[in-house]
Amino acid sequence: MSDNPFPLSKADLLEAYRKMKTIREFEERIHIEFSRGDIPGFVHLYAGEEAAAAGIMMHLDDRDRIASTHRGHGHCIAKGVDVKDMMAEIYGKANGACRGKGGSMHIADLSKGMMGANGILGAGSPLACGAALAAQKLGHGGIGLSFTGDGASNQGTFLESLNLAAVWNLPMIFVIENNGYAESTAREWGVAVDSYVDRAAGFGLPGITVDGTDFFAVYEAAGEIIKRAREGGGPALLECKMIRFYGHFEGDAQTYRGKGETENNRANHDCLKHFCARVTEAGVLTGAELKVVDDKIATLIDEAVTEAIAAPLPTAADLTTDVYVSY
Amino acid sequence: MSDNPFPLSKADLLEAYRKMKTIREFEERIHIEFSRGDIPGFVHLYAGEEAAAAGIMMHLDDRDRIASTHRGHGHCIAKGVDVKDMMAEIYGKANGACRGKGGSMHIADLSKGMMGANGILGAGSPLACGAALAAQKLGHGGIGLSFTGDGASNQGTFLESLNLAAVWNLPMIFVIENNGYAESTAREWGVAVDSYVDRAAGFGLPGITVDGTDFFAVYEAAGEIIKRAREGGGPALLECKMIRFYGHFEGDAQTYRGKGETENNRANHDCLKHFCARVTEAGVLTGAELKVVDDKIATLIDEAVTEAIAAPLPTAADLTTDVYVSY
Amino acid sequence: MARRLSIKAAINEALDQEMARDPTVIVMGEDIVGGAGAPGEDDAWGGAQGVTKGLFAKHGDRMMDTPLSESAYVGAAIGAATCGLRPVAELMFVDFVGVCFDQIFNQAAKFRYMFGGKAQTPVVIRTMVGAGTRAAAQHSQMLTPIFTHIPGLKVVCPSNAYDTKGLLIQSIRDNDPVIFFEHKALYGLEVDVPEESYTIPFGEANIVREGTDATIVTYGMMVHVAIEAAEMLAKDGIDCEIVDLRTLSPLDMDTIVESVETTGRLICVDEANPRCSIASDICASVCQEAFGALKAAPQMVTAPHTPVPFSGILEDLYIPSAERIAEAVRKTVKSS
Amino acid sequence: MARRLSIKAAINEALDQEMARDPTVIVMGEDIVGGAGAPGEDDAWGGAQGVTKGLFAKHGDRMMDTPLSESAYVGAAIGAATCGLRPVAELMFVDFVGVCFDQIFNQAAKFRYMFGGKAQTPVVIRTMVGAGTRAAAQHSQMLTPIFTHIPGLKVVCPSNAYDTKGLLIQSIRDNDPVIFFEHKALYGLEVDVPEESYTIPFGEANIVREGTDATIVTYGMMVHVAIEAAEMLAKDGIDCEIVDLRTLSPLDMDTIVESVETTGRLICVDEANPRCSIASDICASVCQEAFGALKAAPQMVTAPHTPVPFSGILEDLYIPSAERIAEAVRKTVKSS
Ligand SMILES: Cc1ncc(C[n+]2csc(CCOP(=O)(O)OP(=O)(O)O)c2C)c(N)n1
Ligand SMILES: Cc1ncc(C[n+]2csc(CCOP(=O)(O)OP(=O)(O)O)c2C)c(N)n1
Ligand SMILES: [Mg+2]
Ligand SMILES: [Mg+2]
Repeated sequence: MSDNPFPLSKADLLEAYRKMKTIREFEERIHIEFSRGDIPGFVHLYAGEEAAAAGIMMHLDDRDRIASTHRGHGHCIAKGVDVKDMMAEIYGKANGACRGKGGSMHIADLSKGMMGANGILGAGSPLACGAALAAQKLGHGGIGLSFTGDGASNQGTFLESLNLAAVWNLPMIFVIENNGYAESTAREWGVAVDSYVDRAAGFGLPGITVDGTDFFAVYEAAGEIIKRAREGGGPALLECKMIRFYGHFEGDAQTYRGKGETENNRANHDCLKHFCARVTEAGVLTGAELKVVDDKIATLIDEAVTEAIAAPLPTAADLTTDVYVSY
Repeated sequence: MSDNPFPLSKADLLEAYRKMKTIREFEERIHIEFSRGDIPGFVHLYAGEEAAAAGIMMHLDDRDRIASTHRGHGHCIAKGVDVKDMMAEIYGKANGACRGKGGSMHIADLSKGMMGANGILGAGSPLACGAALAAQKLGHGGIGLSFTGDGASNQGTFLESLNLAAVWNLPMIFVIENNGYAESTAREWGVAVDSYVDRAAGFGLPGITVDGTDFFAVYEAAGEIIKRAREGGGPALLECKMIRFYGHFEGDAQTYRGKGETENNRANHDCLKHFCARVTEAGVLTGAELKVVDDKIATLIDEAVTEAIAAPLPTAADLTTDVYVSY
Repeated sequence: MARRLSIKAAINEALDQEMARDPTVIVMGEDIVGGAGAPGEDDAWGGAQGVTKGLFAKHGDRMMDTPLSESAYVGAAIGAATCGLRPVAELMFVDFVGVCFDQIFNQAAKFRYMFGGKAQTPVVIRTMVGAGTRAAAQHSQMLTPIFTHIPGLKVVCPSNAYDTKGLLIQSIRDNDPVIFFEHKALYGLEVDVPEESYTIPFGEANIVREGTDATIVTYGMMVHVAIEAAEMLAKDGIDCEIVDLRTLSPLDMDTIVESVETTGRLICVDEANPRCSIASDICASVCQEAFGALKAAPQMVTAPHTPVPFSGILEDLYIPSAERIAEAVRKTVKSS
Repeated sequence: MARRLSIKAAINEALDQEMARDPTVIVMGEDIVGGAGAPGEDDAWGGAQGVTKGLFAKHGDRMMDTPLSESAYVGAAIGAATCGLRPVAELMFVDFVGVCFDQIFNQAAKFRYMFGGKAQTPVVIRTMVGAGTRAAAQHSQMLTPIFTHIPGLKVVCPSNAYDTKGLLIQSIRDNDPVIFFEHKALYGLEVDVPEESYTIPFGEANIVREGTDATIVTYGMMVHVAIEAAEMLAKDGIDCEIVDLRTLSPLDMDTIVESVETTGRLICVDEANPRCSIASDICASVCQEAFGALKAAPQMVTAPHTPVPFSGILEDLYIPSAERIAEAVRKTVKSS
C-alpha cells in the first residue's frame, strides 16, 4: 500500500466515507419509503450533495454549532445526530429526535451542535451568528456555521447576517450550497451575480468557491477558513457548487430538468463515486475496506426503518407539553 | 457674463438653487420652532444634505417615483411637494399634506411621485422597486428611486431589493445617503465594507460614489445612471457622501461628535456655500440673482409657518376615516 | 353555466379572468410559473401546488417568478399597487410572513391613513394557511388573527370554490390591500362554480346551515368540520345554524348577532391558536353587543396554545374536531 | 431599602444587577451604548431614551451596539440563547418587529416544541410600545395581541417601576423567550423600588384597586387611565376593582374570574386595536368560564380600528380615556 497523499488519515478518510455513504443510503431509502406512502409531510433529500456536508463537518466538533435548512438530513448525519433517532422522527414517532413533534424539516440535536433544520429560508444564518457570538463570549473556541441554498441566498436574513458577522468579527462560516436550483427555478434566474465570493466581498467577508462534489476540495477550503475563524480571524463564506440528485421535494415531477440531466449527474458527477475512485486509485483504501463500511450502513439503515416503523406513536398528552420550559 | 460651463441652463441652476435653499430654510426654521416646543413628535432634519436631493431630483419628473426615509423633508421639497402643505402637516393640521395624520415621518404626495417618508429603515426600497416595476409594465418611461441611509443599508429589505432590481432589470436607482452616522453610531462601526459600490457589485449592480456635498458631482452621476435606467439599461446604485448638520433627531445632544466637528462642517463642507461659490465664480449667476431666490424662500417659509400655526386642527370625525377606500 | 370546480381551479380561473379583463393585473410569486432559466419545461410548476399552472401560456410576462426574497417582491407588489398596477402576490405559505411582515402591516395597511386618504393600494396577497398535511410547525399555521388585528387590511378566508372565485375577483378589484387565505387542505374540494366572472361583496357572512338551537360561527376549513358536527348533533335533535364568515375583516356582525338572537347560543370555532383569536374576537363582540340574547355561556373551540405538531396523531388532535365542536354545542344546550 | 425610581431607572437597575450576577447575560441593541466608532463621547446615548446609559462603563463589551439589522441581531440573540448565553435584545420600537418577526415567532417561540422539549431559549426582547408621544403610525403601536397569540412566547407588560424591575429580572432568569413591553409614556413614572434584586413570578395579576361593583381588567399605561376612571366613578358611588395583568402570557385567569365573581361586571381595557385584542381575549374567556357570574354585558374599551394618527388632537382621541372607561363601567352598572 502506497503513501497517503491526502490531508486526512486513513481513519479519517473512512469516517468521511461513512458520513457520506450514510447520508446517501438514508436518503435513497427515504425516497423509496416515501413513494410507498409511509412517510408523511414534506421531505427534501440531500442525495448528491454529501461531499459538502462531510467535507465541512470533518473539521467540526460538538462545541461547533451549525444551522441547517429545509434540506437538513445530510447536515444532521454529518454532524453526528443519531440516524435511528432521525428516522423515527421522520416517521413521527415518540422516540424520534424531536419526539415526533418536528419531522424532517425540524430535526435538531443541540448536544451535537445541530441547531436545527429549518422550514424558513435564510433563518439559520442569524441563529448561527448567535452561536458564534456565544462561542466568542464564552471563549470555548467553537464556531457557528450556517448552510444556505443558492435560492435562499437572496433572503434578507442571510444578507444581514453577513454584515453582522463582519462587524462583530464573529467566528462564523457561511456555506452556500449552490445546487443550481431553487425549487424549479434556475439559480441564474434568481441571482444576478455569478459568484458568491463577490457577494461576500460586498459585506467585507473573504469568500471561496469550490466544487462541492469534490470532497477533498471542500475539506481543504473549509479547513482553512474554519481554522482562521477559530483563531479569531473572523467570518468567511464558502460556496459549494453541487448537484441535487432528486427533485426539490419528494413528489416533484422535475419537468424543469434538461433531458438526461439526472442520469448524467448520477453517472458523471456523483461525489461518492468520485471519492471512492480517488481513495482506491491512490491505494489508501481498498474496495474491501469500503465494503465493510457499506455493509454496516446498510444494516443501520435497515434497522432504522424497521425500528421506526415499529416504534410507538406519541400520545394525546404529548400535544400540549414542551411549549414552555416552565408554565 | 461668461459662458456657462455647467451642464445645466441658467434657469435650471436657479431651480436647483431654489430646491436646495428651500430645504435649508425649511429645516433651519423647523429647528427653531421645534426648540420652542411648538412642533410635536420625531423630526429628522436634512440640512447639510441638500445637494444630494437636488442633484438627483433635477433629473426626475412626476412619472418618476421616489421612496424616502425618516429624514424625508429634503426629498419631498426637491420632488415638488408643496412646502406649505408640508409645514401644516408637521404642525398636525387638517390642511397638511396628510391631513395631520402622518406628520414629519410620513409625508407623501403620490401626485408628485413622492411615495412617502418612512418610519421603517429600509422599507422604501422594495416599494420603489414596485414603482419601477409599474413603470416597466406600463411603459411610461418613469423610474423608481429609493433613498437609504448608511445605517439602513444593513437592512434585509434594502439588500433584497438590490437583487430583485437586478434580476428583473428594473428601471431603479438606489441612493445611499452616507452621512457617516446612524443615530449616534459611526458608519464604520455598523458596515464592514468601505464602499457601497462593492456592495452593489455583489448583487450585480453597477455603482458609483460621489461627494454628496457637491451638487454638480451628484447631478452628473445621477444623470448618467437615471438615463440608462430609463432606457432599459437596468438598475444602479449611487452613494452620496454627505454631512448631517444637525443631530439625528431634534433633541439629540450629539455628544458623540468630535470637538468642532459641526462648526467645521458648516464652515467648510456646506453644499450650499459650495454651489453659490461655483456658480458666482463662474459668473453664471450673480449674488443678486441668488438673493432674489433667497427672499422669495424666506417669505415662503415665513408664510408656511404662520399659516400652519393658524390652520385648523383635524376634528374628531377624522380619527376613523381614511383607513380603507371602501368599507 | 356552472361546472364542478375545485378551489384550486377556482383560483386559477379568477386570476385568468381578471388578467384578461384588466391589463394592470399582474401575478407574482415563487415558482408560480416555474422552470425559469432551467433547461426543461416552462411553466413547470404553476406554484408549489400547481394553482397557477397554465396562466403563463396565456398571460406571459404578467406572470412573474420572483427571487426568494419575500420582503422585496411583496414590497414591490405593494409599491406597484400605489403606482397603477393591481398586483396579486403569492406568499407560498402564510408561515413565511415573518420575513416580510413590515411591508404588509406597516406599509400597505397604513398608507391610506398615514397619507390622509391620498393613497390607495389595490394589492392582493394570496397565501396558504392551515394544518392537516403533516407539514409541521412552520408550514401549517393559520395566523388569521394577526392580520385581522391590523387596521387597514381586508382579510378573506373562503371555505368553498364558489366563494373563492367570487371573493378573489372582488379582492383584485377592491382598492384596499387584501390578504387572501387559502386553506391547503381544501384545495381539491369541488362545488358548482359559474363560468362567468362574478364578485362576492366583503363583509357578508354566509349561513351555510340554518338551525334554531345554537349558532356556530367559523370560517375556512372549520366550516366543514362544523357541518359534520351539526350533522352528528341533528341526530340528537340539536339543530345548529352555521355562519361562514367568508371575510374576517370586515366582519359581518349583523348576521352573527341576528343568528344568536334566534338561537341564544354561540359557539365560535377557529383553527387558529386560542389567545387573541378570531374565536375570542367574535365571542367577545357578541357578548358585548347581544348579551341579553345569550341563554348560556358562549363556547370557543380552537387549536390548543401550542405550535402545530408534526406527527399525524398529534396533528389530528391539534385540529378542532367535529366531536369537540359537538361537545361544545351540547354544553351550551345543556346549561340553559 | 426602597427609593423612588422611574421605570427607566428600574430597567437600568435590573439589567445592571443581572449582568453583575450572571456573566452569561449580555445586552444588545441599536445605540444602546451609542457613539461607537465616533470621535466624541462613548456611551453617548444609552439607547434612544437613555434607558441603558451607564451600563457600558460597568459591563464593557457585554453591552453590544448592533448594526441596523434587526433580523440579524435579534436572531443572533435567539441563537446565542440556545448556546449558553442569556441575551437581552432591545428592539427599539415594537413597530419595527415586521423586519424580524420570523426569528421571534417561528424560531424562538417554536424551538422547544419543534425539538421535542430538547431546547431552551432564554432570550428577552425588550421593546417600547404605546401611543401618546405624537410619534405617529409606525412608532406608537401596542401589537401586544400579536405576540400573545403566539404559543411559546411569554409576554410581559408592566405598569410601574416596581413591577418592571421584578418582572425584568424574572424575564432574564426565565428559560423561555420573553417579550418585555415597555410603555414609552410611562418611562418617567416613579414609585418605591427596593434596591435589592427581586423577582415577580409570571402569571400573577395584581389587584391595584379593590372594589365591589365592577372589574376593570387591563395592563400597561391603561392601568393608570383606569385608576383615573375609578376615581371619577367613586364620586358617584361606583366602586371599581382594577386588575393589572402584568403578564399577558401566561394569563392569570383565576384572579380575573375571582374578581368578576365578586363584582358581576367586566370591563376590558386595551390600548391596542380592537380586533383579536387582549380586551377581546379576556372578555371572551371570562364569558366562557364565568358566564353565570356576569350581571351585565361585558364591555371593551380599546383604540379604534385605525392606525395611530399623528396630530395630537387625534391621538388623544385614539387612546382610550378615563371618560370612555367610566362610561363603559356606568353602562354595565346601569344595565343590571
Ligand atoms: C422564507 C421562505 N420562503 C419560501 C420558502 C419555500 N421554499 C422552501 S425550499 C425553497 C427553495 C430553496 O432553494 P435553495 O435555497 O436553493 O435550496 P435547495 O432547495 O436548492 O437546497 C423554497 C422557495 C420557505 N421555506 N421559506
Ligand atoms: C427597522 C428600523 N430599525 C430602527 C429604526 C430606528 N432608527 C431610525 S433612524 C435610525 C438611524 C438611521 O441611520 P441612517 O440609515 O444612516 O440614516 P440617517 O439618519 O443617517 O439619515 C434608526 C436606528 C427604524 N426607524 N426602523
Ligand atoms: Mg438550490
Ligand atoms: Mg446615516
